[in-house]
Amino acid sequence: MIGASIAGGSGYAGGELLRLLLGHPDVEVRQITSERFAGRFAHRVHPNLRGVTRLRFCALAELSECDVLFLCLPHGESSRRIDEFRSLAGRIVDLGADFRLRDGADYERFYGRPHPRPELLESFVYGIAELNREALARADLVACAGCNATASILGLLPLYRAGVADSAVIEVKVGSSEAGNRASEGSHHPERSGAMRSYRPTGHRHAAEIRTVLGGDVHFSATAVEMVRGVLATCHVFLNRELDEKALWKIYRGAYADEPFVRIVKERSGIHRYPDPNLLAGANHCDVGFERDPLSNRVVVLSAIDNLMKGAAGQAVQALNVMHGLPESRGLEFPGLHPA
Amino acid sequence: MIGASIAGGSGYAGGELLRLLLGHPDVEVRQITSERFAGRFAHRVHPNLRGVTRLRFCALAELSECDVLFLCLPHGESSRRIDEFRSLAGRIVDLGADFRLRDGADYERFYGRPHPRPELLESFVYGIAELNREALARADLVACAGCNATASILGLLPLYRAGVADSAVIEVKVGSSEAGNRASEGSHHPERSGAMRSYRPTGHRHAAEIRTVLGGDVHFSATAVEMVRGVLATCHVFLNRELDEKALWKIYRGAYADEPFVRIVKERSGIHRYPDPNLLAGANHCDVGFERDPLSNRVVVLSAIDNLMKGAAGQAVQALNVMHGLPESRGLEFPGLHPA
Amino acid sequence: MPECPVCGAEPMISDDPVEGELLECEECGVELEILALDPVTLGEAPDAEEDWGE
Repeated sequence: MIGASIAGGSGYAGGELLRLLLGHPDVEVRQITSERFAGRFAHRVHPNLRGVTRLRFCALAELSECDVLFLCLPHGESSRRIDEFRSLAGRIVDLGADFRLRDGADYERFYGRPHPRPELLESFVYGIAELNREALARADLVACAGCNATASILGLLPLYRAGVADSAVIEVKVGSSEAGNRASEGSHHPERSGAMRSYRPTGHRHAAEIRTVLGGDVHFSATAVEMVRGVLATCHVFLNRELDEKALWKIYRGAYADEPFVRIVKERSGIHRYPDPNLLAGANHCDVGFERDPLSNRVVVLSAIDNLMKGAAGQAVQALNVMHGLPESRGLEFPGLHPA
Repeated sequence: MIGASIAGGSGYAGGELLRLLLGHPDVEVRQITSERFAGRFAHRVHPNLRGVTRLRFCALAELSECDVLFLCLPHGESSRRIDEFRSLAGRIVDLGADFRLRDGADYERFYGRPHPRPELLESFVYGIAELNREALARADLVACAGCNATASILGLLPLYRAGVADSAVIEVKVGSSEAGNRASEGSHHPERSGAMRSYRPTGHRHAAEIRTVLGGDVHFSATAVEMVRGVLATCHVFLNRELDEKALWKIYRGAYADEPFVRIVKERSGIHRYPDPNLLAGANHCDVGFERDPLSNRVVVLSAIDNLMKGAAGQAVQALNVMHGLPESRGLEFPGLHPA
Repeated sequence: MPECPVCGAEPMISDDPVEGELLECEECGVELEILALDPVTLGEAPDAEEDWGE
């Protein structure tokens, strides 16, 4: 059995991770920390887990040794305390942003302060299995990708790997859970309900991540819409050559036919023609679709995930499975609900 | 008093128009037609008007003369019966798509059948007052713009008129009322609720309208989200020169400072920083905002409207006011609700 | 194996296919028609693109 603990388990990602790990046959959940809720039952903060576990939160200081330590801490915490965490666990999976970028300068530009441990950036493997399966299999330190970056990268990867993409304009539509479970002026229900908020029209942190992986000319915007879970990335890709629909199918099938969690969704009829995050709540799928613009060299690529699953906790458990040579779908079989 | 009738009054646009005309001090509503509901009270279909009017629907054949005839008919109907309608009213305001485009060939490409009266296309004035005020003041035949085109054009017009825009990628997020009040598989609540549907990733009819007005390289996509009324156009504009924030403010203030219905919304703090359609339900405003991307020559322009108001009935009443030399805001004073 | 003319996938053909038989491509959902046998060749079956309401 893999002994796993979660540092920073009172947030939405930590709670989703707890749900998945409790249901994973090869994992035993040791501890889950929260400074605010230390001593309280986990289900007080994660009500869906009432009766599923009698675990209580403990303080970070009480963390003891385990096989895998998942970090779901506020920005800057994991890089500040990384040595302490490495002394407690042979393997670390960080769901936060500290070790996602390869270049400290990028981190400073987007997070507004210098990276405390830039020398470690290289040793963390970026947690998208579809991108880094071999490296993940040998990794001890994993940095999960941001949710918006995960959706964008999985949507665009086949075109960029095939060398047919010139530039891309990406707009992600996201839900309110992406901002976490701390209340704020903006999350006050009478103000947030029905709102359509262009909260990041430019310069989003995830843009740096996407550029690190795909390279090239990537423009990024994010809009918050009436949704709790979910990301839909609408990517306008300008091709550098003529490609018809069949050639595009070939590129996407070639990249994803054998992937357990990426489905190609592109139908000519019916009411479910393209990826829709509404169908993926709680599931680890990334649905990808595309449509060729007959009037130009543009292909619109659509990529949908649940930001708390493939965009966070699901990606972390998938990485856990790869790191331990387990079947990649183990503990991640839930297919999502319909209708939802 | 202006005697006004509505041909095709049982849809959402017709109902919104009826609400506005009933509240307009200079207008007397004569008739409102519906083949399906002929003989029934208007409030049976438009429940918000119960107690506001005792008008009943009549059949199209019973239409008698009036000063202004508004057309809210299915595609193809107004062009097929235009001579009959012109014999009934000195002025016609068409809220449908038949006379929006200037070029019959475009119509055929996007609506799949030849235009029955291409020779009339030139005589209809495109109904966006901010674009065509002088022509509207002298017009007898007006074709209101499509809702997505209205939002996109008003967002981009200042940049294109200033000659600083190279190309644009536009994605509109729209509500379910845009598809009208006829139920379908796709509008069934358990399927539509919470859905995020990329129903038109490319080749949308509105793209042709936008190109007709702005010219140049315009790429268009539309996504239906969890919303009933509202359009938010997120336009990624690639500039052909270096412009800082102040220069952009100058362009937008220069174009819209004196406009009664276009507000520039761009704030550095607070929770209402950019245009949000949620605040515009029932109001005739088009809110426009922008954000310069520090990393490239991209400006993200945001434009929000209520598709049934500035995108349809509000635009028609504003055109009515301009055509009759009335104050443009008359009957259009409702400022929208907050919270909503 | 015959290819779907739209997406290039290899749709499952019944054991004893008949000319004119209709089948759906599992990947792109397009309706196909068996135009000829040995070798089995597929073509898109004519179906009006139904408007899905938006």
